Amino acid sequence: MKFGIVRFPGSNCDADAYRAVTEGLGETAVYLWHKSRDLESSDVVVLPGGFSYGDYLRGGAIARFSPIMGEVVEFAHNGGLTLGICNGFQILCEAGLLPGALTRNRGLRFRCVPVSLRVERVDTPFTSEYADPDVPAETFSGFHRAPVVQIPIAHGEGQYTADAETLDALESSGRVAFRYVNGAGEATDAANPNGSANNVAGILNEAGNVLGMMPHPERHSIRALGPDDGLPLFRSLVRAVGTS
Amino acid sequence: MNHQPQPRPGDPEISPELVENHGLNEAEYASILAILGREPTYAELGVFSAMWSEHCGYKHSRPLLRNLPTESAAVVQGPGENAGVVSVGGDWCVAFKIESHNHPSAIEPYQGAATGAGGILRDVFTMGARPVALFDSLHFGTLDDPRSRYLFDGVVRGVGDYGNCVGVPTVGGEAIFDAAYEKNPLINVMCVGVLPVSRLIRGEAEGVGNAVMAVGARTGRDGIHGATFASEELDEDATSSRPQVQVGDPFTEKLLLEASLELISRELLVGIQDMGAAGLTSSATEMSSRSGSGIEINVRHLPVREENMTPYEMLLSESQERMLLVAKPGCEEAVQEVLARWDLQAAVIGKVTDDGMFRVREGDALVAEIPVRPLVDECPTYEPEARESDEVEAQRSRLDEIDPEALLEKAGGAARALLSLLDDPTIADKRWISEQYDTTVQTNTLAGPGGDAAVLRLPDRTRGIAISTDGNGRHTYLRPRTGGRAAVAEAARNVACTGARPLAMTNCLNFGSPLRPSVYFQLREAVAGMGEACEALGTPVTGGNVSLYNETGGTPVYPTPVVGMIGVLKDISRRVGSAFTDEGGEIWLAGVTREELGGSAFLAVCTTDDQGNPIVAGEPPEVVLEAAANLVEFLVTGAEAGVFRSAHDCSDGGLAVALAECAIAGGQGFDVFLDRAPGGDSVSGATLWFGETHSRAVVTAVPEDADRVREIGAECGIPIERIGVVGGAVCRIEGGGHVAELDLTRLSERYKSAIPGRMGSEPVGVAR
Amino acid sequence: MTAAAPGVSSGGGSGEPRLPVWAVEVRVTPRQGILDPEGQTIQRALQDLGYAGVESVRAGKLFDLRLQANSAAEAEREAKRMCGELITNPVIEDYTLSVSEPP
Amino acid sequence: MTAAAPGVSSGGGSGEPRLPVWAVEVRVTPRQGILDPEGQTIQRALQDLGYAGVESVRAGKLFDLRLQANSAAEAEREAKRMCGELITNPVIEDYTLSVSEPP
Ligand SMILES: Nc1ncnc2c1ncn2[C@@H]1O[C@H](COP(=O)(O)OP(=O)(O)O)[C@@H](O)[C@H]1O
Ligand SMILES: [Mg+2]
Repeated sequence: MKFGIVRFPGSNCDADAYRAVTEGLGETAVYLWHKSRDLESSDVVVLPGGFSYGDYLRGGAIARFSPIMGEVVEFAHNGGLTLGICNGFQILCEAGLLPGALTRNRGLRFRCVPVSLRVERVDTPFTSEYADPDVPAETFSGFHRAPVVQIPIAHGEGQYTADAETLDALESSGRVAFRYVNGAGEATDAANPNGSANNVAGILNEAGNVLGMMPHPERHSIRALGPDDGLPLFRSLVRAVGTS
Repeated sequence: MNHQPQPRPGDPEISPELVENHGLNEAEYASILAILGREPTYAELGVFSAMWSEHCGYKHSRPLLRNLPTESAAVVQGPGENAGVVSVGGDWCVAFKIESHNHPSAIEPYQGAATGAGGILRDVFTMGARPVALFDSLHFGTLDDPRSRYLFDGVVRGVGDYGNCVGVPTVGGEAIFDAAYEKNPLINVMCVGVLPVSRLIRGEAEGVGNAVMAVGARTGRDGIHGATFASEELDEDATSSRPQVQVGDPFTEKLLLEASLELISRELLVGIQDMGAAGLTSSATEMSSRSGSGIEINVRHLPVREENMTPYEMLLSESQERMLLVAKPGCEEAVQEVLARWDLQAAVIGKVTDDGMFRVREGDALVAEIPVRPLVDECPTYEPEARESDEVEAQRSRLDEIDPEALLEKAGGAARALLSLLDDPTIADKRWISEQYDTTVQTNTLAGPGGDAAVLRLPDRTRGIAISTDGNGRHTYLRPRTGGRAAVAEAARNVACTGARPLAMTNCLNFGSPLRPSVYFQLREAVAGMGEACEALGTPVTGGNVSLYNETGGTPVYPTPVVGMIGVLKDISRRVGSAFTDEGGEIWLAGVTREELGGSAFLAVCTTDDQGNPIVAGEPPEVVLEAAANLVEFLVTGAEAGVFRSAHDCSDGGLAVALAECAIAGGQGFDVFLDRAPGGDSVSGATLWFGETHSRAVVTAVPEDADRVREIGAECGIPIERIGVVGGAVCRIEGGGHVAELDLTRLSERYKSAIPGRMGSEPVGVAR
Repeated sequence: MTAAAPGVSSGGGSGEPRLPVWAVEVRVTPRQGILDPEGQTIQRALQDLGYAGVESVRAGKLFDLRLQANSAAEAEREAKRMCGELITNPVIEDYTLSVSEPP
Repeated sequence: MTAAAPGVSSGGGSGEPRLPVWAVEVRVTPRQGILDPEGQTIQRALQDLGYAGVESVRAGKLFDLRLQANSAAEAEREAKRMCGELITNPVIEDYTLSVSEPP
């Protein structure tokens, strides 16, 4: 099982994703250089956080033109499991693999805080391990969802924005994967750290094989450093690859 | 070809006025004539001016700094390099340094702070270390002042955006708000990096004929004479004479960082240095001075951003994100390849020579030829008159007639005073700042901002380092020697609170004009005090930065030595935090409390004199060096033994504030009785609650460990007493004839809303 | 904030006299000689995308204001004061502005 | 990157024919319906400073390009392609542009 972690010149969570996979999960990871056109037969492709090309214009605006992205787009179109975290989410939107855009945080400030997320779906390749066998899953719009997890955010441009039609489509097809919530699991305005529409923290593409999320599961994937609520996401991917 | 540099067409004539405008006095100019044996060219004058500025030449501080201890078994690289390096065990070393960007930030807070962070990052990665942490020590005017809010807002965004983009977590710092810094804020940034000892590289230019290369951003006209500017006092409205503001480009910095580390690990370089203050001039001459070589460059080969730049401008530009490197013979191409991989360009601009000369050509024309040694190492130094100001002496004795209890009454009683202190932005929660910083990128952060010191995991995954920056301008103002000692002692005990053993330190000396006898006195005394504490605590100084002329309109800032301390944690699983977490845990106070209310936050925040000004008076708490060392030993021993469940030192606001901070951090109330505190029965109530006597800490332990706590105290020579228990939703303090019973939520609310409440919920625009 | 009806202040219900509304466009650019990393990266990216004819890119900011004022001249004066006080940072930025009747 | 002399391509030393250079100003604004927290913040701040007549502020971006092209029309076509491809994100932004001879 091999995770390919794309390195853009300004990626800075690439090493964190690498460690989450190798140290936290005990699986194999390779770095994929942005100028390369080879995914090195990775089972999962991760677009990590950072500032891919400085991102002075817009997060991800330039990254989507890099050579590796051609391969990533094709991989994703062919059903390959693709995870974009933070800047990776921005890139996925810019590249058209996910709908909408990420704009400046409502408060206009960079924010680095742990946030509570509701896992809206536990029947996806990215979230199956969040299903708690002992707790009967609630249902929400017909989809199973899991309780609240703690995962940090660290971004200045994470306000998920899309037109009403797109949002409706995302909601009605259950493609919101994570939502910002308060401790009680409610998606309130106060629990929304950046002003995202519908408290959206992460979304899936139509086929369900591409996930973009602003929070950083890779930062909460190593026991020795504290909470490890991000690890089930990576474990889910291992399971998904193993059973496919 | 000419054998002597000739004036370049268009150069101004060298006149006494021009010399003076370059910040050089007559005697200094005479030395230049003697060194050159002729009149300097305009470019040469610029070079001397920059290298002999206070910032580069340490004119007024070098003689004082000589007395600081700089050696220990752990020190791998002491002062004189881009950054200090210490061994932290195993194969691993830590490179670290602090630097000021005070004047640029006073003009343009966002870019000033951003480029400050950029500069210190380069100092660390040019040692071969990967930067793992930034710290920012900030001093501003009070937040009632709109300009101070604007500066504070801009600086925090600047540090944040830069560090966040480069991917280095900012894990701690300080933020002090005091009218003394209103016109002249202090922005000090510290960077810490980690390297395997085999990667260590220095800023050297060795090997005749080796290529000298300029890498990174192109050179523009920005920051010309920045070093000289940093060595003058801030002029209220001399906008025109200010150097062009430098704009940071963190993306290019990130490329430089990765490329440099790759070049170093592939062993392609002889030496590497940041083009920081005094740009190309200082990097080229310092590198060759360290190696006893010479260096020759041709400015025609320097990549520039603007047209028609003169050699003078190219030599003195402080454009950011540039580095100078010396390649190993035959490695130029490999160097170019690595840089190309990172989309960076490098230009060979010259070569190493062996004649001890800094030689600059523009095409065929020789524009400068200066012997390196005297230029770099023989900057004239001064030890001007030092005399304490009468005003300070008067302030010190002012408290003699005042009864502390009367002051406490005037402050509205103990509970009121405690709430006021928690609401003081200097003491209050700093989350408004630290949440704008990425604190967890690189996944090493075990303890970010909020505790006594930040703790990071080292690559071996068992060891850690703890970092803290500290200083107390108010104490230093009242008694500079004590303030110097205190900065070191406080930083060391903050590090020790986590269980880490303090190892070495860097420092930034932020003072007014040394030409003022009262300021030079402060500088001399503070440095001496720092040195004494370093000796006593076994924490040598591996480098630092001196920022003088921090004054406006003839009023200097408080003398503010800032210490950045590094400690080593043998086993990260034994790390101790400051929060009260265990309900039922017993609270102990370590260290004696003395009647020392002078210079306290209590006086400054809770009391006013007849004119309505905060009282900054009295003798600040003495730093008993033996007690300081013993407390460190106590904290480290208790942590390593796994006995302490929490540890937090007493500093600003004294014991009452320390207790409240532990409670707020842990979400647990407490019940304490202070009269039992060591020395508690012989001090006033006000002092018992709010005095800032050094070498004290609040620790907690489970009741079963009570005997162990006593034993460790006895072993380490630290008087300790059990003063209460953790638990509940109420914070109850009784002692010295006063009682306060406050809801934890109320305390917490005060503490957390102080800064956001003053800053508003939205960014402050560009207001001035 | 809903924009006022073109050319007319939204006023209060209070029957105050309504001032005409002006559209002010403020164009902010980095000062000469000031590094412009955003412009530079865009230029490089455009060249990489094959737009060889791009000689330079400067990145700036744009503000569209709607201002009540008695005259275009007054709107311009006010807007200039706002620029000096808040909207631009004269240490590193230059600006130009133009006043027109709102579309 | 040194800027070309106004109006003339920097060309190569290769004696290629020089194309005229055009100044293109691109004005990018948030699309209707997209939140503009920066504009709102500035508006509130201006009102706090006593500028009561500020009815609305929209914050956008401005890009000044220098483009080599055979004609103004060609420069405009090229610039539009650049905007569509890179400079703007149509999900959240609108733009207008104007071409002129460089000053
Ligand atoms: N400017 C800042 N940036 C980041 N963290 C800060 C800043 N100021 C304070 N902090 C953090 O807040 C906490 C409290 O700071 P301080 O009151 O100076 O602590 P202490 O008195 O123990 O030195 C520390 O963890 C410190 O790192
Ligand atoms: Mg402390």
